[in-house]
Amino acid sequence: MQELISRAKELLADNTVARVLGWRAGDLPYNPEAAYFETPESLDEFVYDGFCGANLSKMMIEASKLEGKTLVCLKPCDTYSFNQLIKEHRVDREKAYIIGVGCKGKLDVEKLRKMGIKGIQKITGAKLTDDCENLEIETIYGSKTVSYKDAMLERCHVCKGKEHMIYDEIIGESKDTKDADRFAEVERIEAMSPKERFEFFQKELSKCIRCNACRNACPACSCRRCVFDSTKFDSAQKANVDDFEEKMFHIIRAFHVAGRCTDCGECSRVCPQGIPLHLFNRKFIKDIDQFYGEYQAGADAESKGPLTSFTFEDVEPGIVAERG
Amino acid sequence: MYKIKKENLKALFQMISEKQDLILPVKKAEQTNFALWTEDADVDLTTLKTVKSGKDAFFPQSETLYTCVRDGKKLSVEPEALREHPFVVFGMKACDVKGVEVLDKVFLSDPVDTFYAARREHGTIVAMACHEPEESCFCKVFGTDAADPVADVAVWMIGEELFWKAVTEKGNALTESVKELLQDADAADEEAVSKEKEAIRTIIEKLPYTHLSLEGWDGNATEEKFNSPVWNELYKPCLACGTCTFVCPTCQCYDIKDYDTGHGVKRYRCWDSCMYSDFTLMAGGNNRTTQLQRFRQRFMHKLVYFPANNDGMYSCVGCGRCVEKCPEALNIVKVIKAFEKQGGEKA
Amino acid sequence: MQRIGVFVCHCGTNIAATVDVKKVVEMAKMEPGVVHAEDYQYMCSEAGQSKIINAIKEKHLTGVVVCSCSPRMHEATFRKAAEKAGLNPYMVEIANIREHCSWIHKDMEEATKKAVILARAAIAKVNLDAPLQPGESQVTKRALVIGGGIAGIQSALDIADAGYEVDIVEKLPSIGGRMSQLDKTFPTLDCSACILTPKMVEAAAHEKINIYTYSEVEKVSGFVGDFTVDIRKKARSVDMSKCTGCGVCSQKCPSKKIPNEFNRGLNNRSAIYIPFAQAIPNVPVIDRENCIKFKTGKCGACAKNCAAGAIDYEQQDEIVTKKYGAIVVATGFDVIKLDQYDEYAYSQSKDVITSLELERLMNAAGPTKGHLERLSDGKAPKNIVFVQCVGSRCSDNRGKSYCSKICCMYTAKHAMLIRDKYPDTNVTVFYIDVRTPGKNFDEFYRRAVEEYGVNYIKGQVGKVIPQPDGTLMVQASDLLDNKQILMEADMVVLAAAIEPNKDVRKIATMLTASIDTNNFLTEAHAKLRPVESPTAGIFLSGVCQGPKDIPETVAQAGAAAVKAIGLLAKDKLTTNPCTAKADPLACNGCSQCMNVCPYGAISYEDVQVNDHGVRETRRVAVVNNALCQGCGACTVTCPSGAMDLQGFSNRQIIAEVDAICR
Amino acid sequence: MSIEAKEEFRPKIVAFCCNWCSYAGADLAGSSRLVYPADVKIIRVPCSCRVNPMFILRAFEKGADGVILCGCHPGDCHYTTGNYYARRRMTLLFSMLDFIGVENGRTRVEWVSAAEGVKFSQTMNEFVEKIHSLGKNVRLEDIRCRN
Repeated sequence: MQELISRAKELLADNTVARVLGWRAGDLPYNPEAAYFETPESLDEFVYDGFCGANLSKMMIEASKLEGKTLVCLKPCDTYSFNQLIKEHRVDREKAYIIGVGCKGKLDVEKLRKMGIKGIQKITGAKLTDDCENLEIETIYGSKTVSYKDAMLERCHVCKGKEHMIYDEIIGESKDTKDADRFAEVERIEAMSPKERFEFFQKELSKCIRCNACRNACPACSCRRCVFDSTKFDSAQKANVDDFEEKMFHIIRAFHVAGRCTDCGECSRVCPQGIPLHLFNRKFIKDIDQFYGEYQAGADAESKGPLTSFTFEDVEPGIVAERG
Repeated sequence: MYKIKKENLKALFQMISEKQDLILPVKKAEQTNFALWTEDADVDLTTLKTVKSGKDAFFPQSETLYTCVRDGKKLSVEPEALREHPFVVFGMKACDVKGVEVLDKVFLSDPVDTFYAARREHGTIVAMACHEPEESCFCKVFGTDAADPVADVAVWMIGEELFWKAVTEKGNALTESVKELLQDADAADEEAVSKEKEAIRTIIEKLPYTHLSLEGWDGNATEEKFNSPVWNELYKPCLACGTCTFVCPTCQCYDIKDYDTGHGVKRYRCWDSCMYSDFTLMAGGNNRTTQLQRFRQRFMHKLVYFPANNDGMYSCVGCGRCVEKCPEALNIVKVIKAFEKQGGEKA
Repeated sequence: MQRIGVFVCHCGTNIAATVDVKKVVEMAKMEPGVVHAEDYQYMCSEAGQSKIINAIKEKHLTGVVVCSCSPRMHEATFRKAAEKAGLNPYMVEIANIREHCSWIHKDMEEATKKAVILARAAIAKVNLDAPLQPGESQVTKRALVIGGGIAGIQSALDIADAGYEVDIVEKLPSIGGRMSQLDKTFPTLDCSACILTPKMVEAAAHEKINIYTYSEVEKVSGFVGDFTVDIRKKARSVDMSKCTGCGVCSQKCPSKKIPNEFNRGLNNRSAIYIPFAQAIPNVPVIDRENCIKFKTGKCGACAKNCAAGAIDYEQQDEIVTKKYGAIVVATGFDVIKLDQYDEYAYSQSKDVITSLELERLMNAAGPTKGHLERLSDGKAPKNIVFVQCVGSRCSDNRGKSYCSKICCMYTAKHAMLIRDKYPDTNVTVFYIDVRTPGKNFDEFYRRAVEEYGVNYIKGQVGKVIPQPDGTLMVQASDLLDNKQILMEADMVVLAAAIEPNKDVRKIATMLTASIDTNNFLTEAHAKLRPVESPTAGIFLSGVCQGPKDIPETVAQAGAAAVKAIGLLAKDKLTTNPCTAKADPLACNGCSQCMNVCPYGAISYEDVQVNDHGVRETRRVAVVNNALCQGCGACTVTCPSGAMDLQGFSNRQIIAEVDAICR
Repeated sequence: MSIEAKEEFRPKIVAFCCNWCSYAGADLAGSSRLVYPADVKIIRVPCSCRVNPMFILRAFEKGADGVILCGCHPGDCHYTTGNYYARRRMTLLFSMLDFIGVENGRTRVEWVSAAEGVKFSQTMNEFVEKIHSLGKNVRLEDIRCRN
């Protein structure tokens, strides 16, 4: 982190960049927030640790409109989103100075809460310079040691790898934290009967409060005006009127990002109701891989997406019924 | 005071729900929210904070106001019936109850919101003391005592028993209706409850936000706070999602919309969020066009405008849900602290 | 709110017999926006149209719904009527209660219910209609004819005679097509070459006609009035401007064992060759696959012997890109492959031949110089059996379901010619039915039976068995006498089914012209627009549209030409106003729509916007209305719904869905 | 409306037909008097690629029991490539609907040319039969006042 701060100060000082987009230390051990730093002094509040899960690429849409370059800290998986945004002309590569920051997996405080940990006062072991094997947590109700892995966000268990897809320089070490099959959960659901699947999603989606956090956090959902906020499709934004409508919102959202979603996992991370929204995106990704060949959105900034291209021999929609 | 063994709670819930609807924290797909009790509901009284507060019981996320039915070229209007069936909300915390007090200020003052008033009239609140308060809690800042909730009935969950104290007339009536399941509490029980209260208060003193200062936040601070440059940076990570407003026990803004049923229209209202770009959008445009303005609106409303109109009452109760749920780790505490810090720097 | 008039057509009894039109009127009156509804016997009639016109004027209608036949039939009619009354023609919607309702449902109550719903959907759509203004596009005054057979030649000549430039693209080295392979033509027995050659010469000599032989259409873009076509001129390896057509090269060519396609492979040709004597252009082509020079680098005999120095081994394929206003497809036909019909021993015996091969055997310029002889031993056949409907009118999937139409007549011709020239030859024809509709056709067939003694047997041939002595044993059934026949023959002639040229699918795809399951091009209307493709600016000439004989082909070629001329005569076309349109305030500038646009109609511009007080420069999509054809691919690709299709807007389609589902 | 005999299930079926092939195919089915159930209601769209997944979901939301999309055969699209995009979109959408437990028989894509009146009618007969076998689509619950 210190290296990152010093480098940022240098770049600010020599006017290479006009501002730094990173994280500011929070007032609890686990709640840093995304922030801009415009002076070297302000960087004293800069923090980068296991709780800096937010994907900052989407903020570069606004930052691209500002005067001068913005130094942005992107984790390996964030760089996929950035590439995809370049492809869609939503960010300006020339306005970004990308520091690829190291990542050893990002943490989910909800996971700690699920373990019954509450009254958190201090957490050690979450710095990038730590070995990130265990977390020591002090709480009002006593101390606990938790395996780092057990507190990781879902997305880190299916890590896309420690390589940055786009960057100007890299600071800090990364670790491939993958220890699960990306499609295992999708496959588990596919194996259920239609009735079980319906019930599973009904149960999950009935929790949805239409806060739109999933959409607003999603780097692929970069629409200036979402269809669900406009009258273009006569679609509701603020409340679901019937249970199909709440499904419709999530299906359409996943459909609109199909072939563009990099599987960054922000949707599931931000959902206040813990709905595994990434399952929708993964399902599309799995189908795309299977039907049209493996495709990773954001691996580059040029290729045509799977839904804006085709081959003469594509499978017919009937495959869905045939597959059973 | 009465008591009941934890193992008999199911029988208690059963008995309540025979005559009334019973709404209480139920775990579904790993999340706990207030929901209607059913035989097979996974009741969860240990999770301190339900994701959404219990305000839905009185002010649902969406509700029909009236229905227009079209028959040929004739239209008829059928107003939605007001709540008449009694119900019990079980397991609200002191802060949530305080939240209802805030809502009362809005919906029960003139002009009275009849839908809300009917629910308030027919609803009985059983509030539960907070056994183990958490780091995001700051109810004490707003004068709430989490150890001794003020509602129709107050309950404490200690060990294998639940202690029950009726506070109001409604509370007495409810107590009467389930009395056969309740045992009288003795002096030792009273002692246990006092100890529990003490323990809760001790923990609360240790919580990081308990001593948050609200100095400078009152109904007279409009100009100073509104024009502060602090907002310029503060709002930036805000996603403009509605999480904070939808989990908040006091947010009361709603939108009114029409749903085309194919044979007419249902006019319904649903929660709105001041974080949304079309909040208060009118035919002539929007008076808040930037996220900065919308973000500022939320906190100014909670800490300045509301107290200005309601004898100094804040419309934040310190439940800490926004602290836990904001996807970008922004919240009202950070706002208050940012102003405090800026003030300190100035001085 | 619109003021909508609903007009329900009885279509005589076509609709009114199954749909209670009064009820539809009554129900329509209940719908929002409807201020007028009435029914009439024939809405498309003059009187019906004036009802619409009067109602628009009197009731100040802003939208019209006509419940009638398919919009493909009368949408244009009713739009014109609306226009006459001063209403924007795009404020008219059709509820198809005939093809999609009264004609397919029997129960009156059910059909009426459905008609009401269809009307309701159309009313819902009109409620959201907006007036549209068509634009204009230029017409390139030149036609392209694909295929240089009699159909293509005739179309080209007719268009050229009207004063427009025409290009013919023929993939073979010479124009002439199937007709040039025929010997005589029914029912007049004219010599095919004698009547075709003058046409070929006329086409070649016509100052308005430009012929690209040994060339293929490679790419087509654009739309009616303004097609851009890439034509691949395959390397002929002979300089057309130098060649005198003397033919010495072919004589000197050492590679002479190549099956002669023109003679259906019944004899051989050299690697450098002119396909037939009357070929146009009379210039040889080197078949590079079989040329020793191209295969080994050695030889060069043709170049050495060419006095004109016309041989050019270095010649390359050339792509010519030209613009056309209209395209006539005249790709013709071939006979089917017979590998599915092994029972006729076609692959086992040289003496089992197809009728087209017989044409070549009987032609004086053919492999036997016109002597009818067995290909196995050169002897004159004494007993010839004709088998009809080989692969035609098939109910299984071995052959074609349709009647090839020409076989009955050419078989009668063949039988007659053989009996005429070789009276001691016995000719037997096995048929399922003899179909002879056409001027002088039945008379012709009867002459074959009555005057020439051709033995017609109604029945099917089950099997042809080659015998050790070289003869053929024919097993057949006689359906009229109800008996099995075993018959000795020394030649069997199969009337193989005809099918569209195998390249037509590729061409249809390039033209976006629709095609049926048999690969025949689809006409815009089976009866009323038989020579037009549903794709504007594409016209159909000859067998590519369906089986037909020479006079029919020539007639259709002329008709296609007239349609093309009608198009070329216009200076400008009005364009379809149902084009895509981007809302600059909702557009993300993400380029996804551009990626799926088949016409390159979408580009991006940086524009200044005022988005509810936020002023900024944004990259937004802009649609070129002249290029956009209104498919709507972009509208679905656009996640924000910024891109919408005028006339078929998102909200309109949703309104229709709602109206149907409610 | 009280003591009526239990009504026979009449499914609501929306058929999106492209203007150039399938709508014409449906016209041909009509002019050839090829009967199919009146439950099918056709919406004309310029091309199968005009059909937004939202239209299909909307139909289900409003109570449709089945939705079928008909377009030109691949390779025959009037606009060259529209049905190829539609094919990918619908494959993914149908797969997703199946994933969330909507029976996969309720959605279908069929390529019907202008000459295939018989196929159009057959397809509609088959589809209606299929929907009959699946029964009524899950009635959508009004969740506005769920709590």
